[in-house]
Amino acid sequence: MASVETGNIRHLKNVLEAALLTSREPLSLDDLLRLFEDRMDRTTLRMLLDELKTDWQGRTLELAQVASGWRFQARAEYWPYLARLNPERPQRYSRAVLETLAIIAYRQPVTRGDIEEIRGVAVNPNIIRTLQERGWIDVVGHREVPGRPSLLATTKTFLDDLNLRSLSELPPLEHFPQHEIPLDLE
Amino acid sequence: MASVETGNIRHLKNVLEAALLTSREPLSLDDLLRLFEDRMDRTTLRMLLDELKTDWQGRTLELAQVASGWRFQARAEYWPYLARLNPERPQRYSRAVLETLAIIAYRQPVTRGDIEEIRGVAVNPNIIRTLQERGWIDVVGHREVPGRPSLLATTKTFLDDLNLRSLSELPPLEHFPQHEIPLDLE
Amino acid sequence: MIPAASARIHGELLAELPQDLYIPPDALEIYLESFEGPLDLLLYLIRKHNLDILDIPMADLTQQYMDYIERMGAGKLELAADYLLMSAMLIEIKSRMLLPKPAEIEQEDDPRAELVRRLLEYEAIKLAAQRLDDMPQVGREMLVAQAYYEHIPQQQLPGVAMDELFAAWQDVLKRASHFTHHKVSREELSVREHMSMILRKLNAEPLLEFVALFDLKEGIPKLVVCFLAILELAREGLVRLTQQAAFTPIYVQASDGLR
Repeated sequence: MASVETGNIRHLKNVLEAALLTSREPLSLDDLLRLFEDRMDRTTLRMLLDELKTDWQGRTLELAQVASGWRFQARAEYWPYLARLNPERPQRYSRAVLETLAIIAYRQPVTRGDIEEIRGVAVNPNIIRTLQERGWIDVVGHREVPGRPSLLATTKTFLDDLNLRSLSELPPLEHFPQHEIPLDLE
Repeated sequence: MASVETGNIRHLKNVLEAALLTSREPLSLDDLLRLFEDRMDRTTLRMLLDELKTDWQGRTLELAQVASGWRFQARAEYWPYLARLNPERPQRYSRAVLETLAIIAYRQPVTRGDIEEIRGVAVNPNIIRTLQERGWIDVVGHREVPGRPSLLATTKTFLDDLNLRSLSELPPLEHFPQHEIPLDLE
Repeated sequence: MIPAASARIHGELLAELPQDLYIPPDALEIYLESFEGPLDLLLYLIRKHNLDILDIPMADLTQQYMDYIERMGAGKLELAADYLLMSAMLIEIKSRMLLPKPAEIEQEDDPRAELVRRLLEYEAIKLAAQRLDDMPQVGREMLVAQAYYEHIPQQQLPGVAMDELFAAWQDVLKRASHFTHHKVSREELSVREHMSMILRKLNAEPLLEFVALFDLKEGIPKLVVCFLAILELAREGLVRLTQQAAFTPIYVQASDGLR
């Protein structure tokens, strides 16, 4: 294309902009050439893309060239805002973690050995670490047996996060009202 | 929000613009409020959206309001160019699918039996499935008659995809005068 | 005013379309596929050929439809059933019209009225369907902005609900049903909680006077729980209670602080 008039340049850039803003995938030069009925050479196209890139400088998006072509992408400074729109779905704890936590909550203070005895399987140290890092359990002492295993108990953070005032607000396993001594009546 | 400084307004509009230009789905006011850590009231948000809409006037995209929220979409004058990017045009729906959709859109909520009554033919379950998979219809309840047939209605996605804010924006059903059917009724 | 009712048929078929309800049997399948159903076919005949559908020799029509059934495989019967139903309806209308009419018959009772109502409703829907299809659709004509952004995952720690925890505990007990002593009651939970609290205090200060573990402001029930907790800790060997002589202070010491 020997010469493109100025008004025409604006139009061509607009077509490119509309295509790049509405495309899910990056668009290659070949894709972009297909937008125009009149033949356009690659040099002109590159020139237009460079101009478009400059036009968008300092704005919310930037025109970027990636492996498979060109795309508009949000500037890094907006990523934290955009992340709020699609928060990751909270993960869930595995059954092993939940059961370990339940045993510590209901039988505290307990050692890892106690937990293994009750669950009937070895306790992966990662499980204990996960719960400790979460701040839900901590070591409150050691049992004076060989190896001095740590005694684990739930923390105040655990109660806070589960919105409990005290452990006695956890549902008891079996309700025997006639045996229940009203010890915690305020 | 009592007063927003001018520099701040620019920033807030930029965050909105970045979110709306990168979101595949329309964003509701509630979605958009989540972008901001500081609380913002809906009136301010609407004001910002109106300003953003004005900022984009005469450009390649327009900020439009559809059933489930706000989105940027290419102006109609660019559609013919953009169509060239996807030479294999998306398949059009068969008359059976379109008529079923029209009945659900205009007569909702309806059961499959209602649709069969209007069309005078059995409804192939694939037709319903096609529309459900497209996200254009869903089951909104059951009619309390034997068999409890599902009541079908159109979704917000249907309105979004047709660029409508509400069902009332659908073209009105045209009723033909009765005397047009020559059955010697008079 | 009235848009021409279009049968939307491939051009080459148009010439062969029926002028009345008769369809040549070898072309039946094509016709069934060309029309959306008997209402569609009737509308076509009415709109395009100004056919008075009640003016058709019904005996011939019935004979033809019976022939179709015999010629058709079971697969297409379902399609033909709708047409048969329609012709049955036409026959019914016609037969009722042949009966002598009481003078005071109401308009609603006219057997044709229902058919006309259905034809008009179907025609309105047919036109609406066409218009829906003509509207610009996202992904077809209309494209929406979907620029790229780098998604920064915001780490959200898993939450645990109380009943989830309880369910896990029940699972544990179900599997270890031989641990019959693991029935937990409210007061036992309070005791166990106090056991942990006492051990925490002894962690900070390895030797505490017995009375220092009690907070008199907490009320008698809590004091009892605290006392039970100390006894249980001692029973499990987690603390040691010492007293030099009668009536001298009792001291509580974590067992692991005794090394």
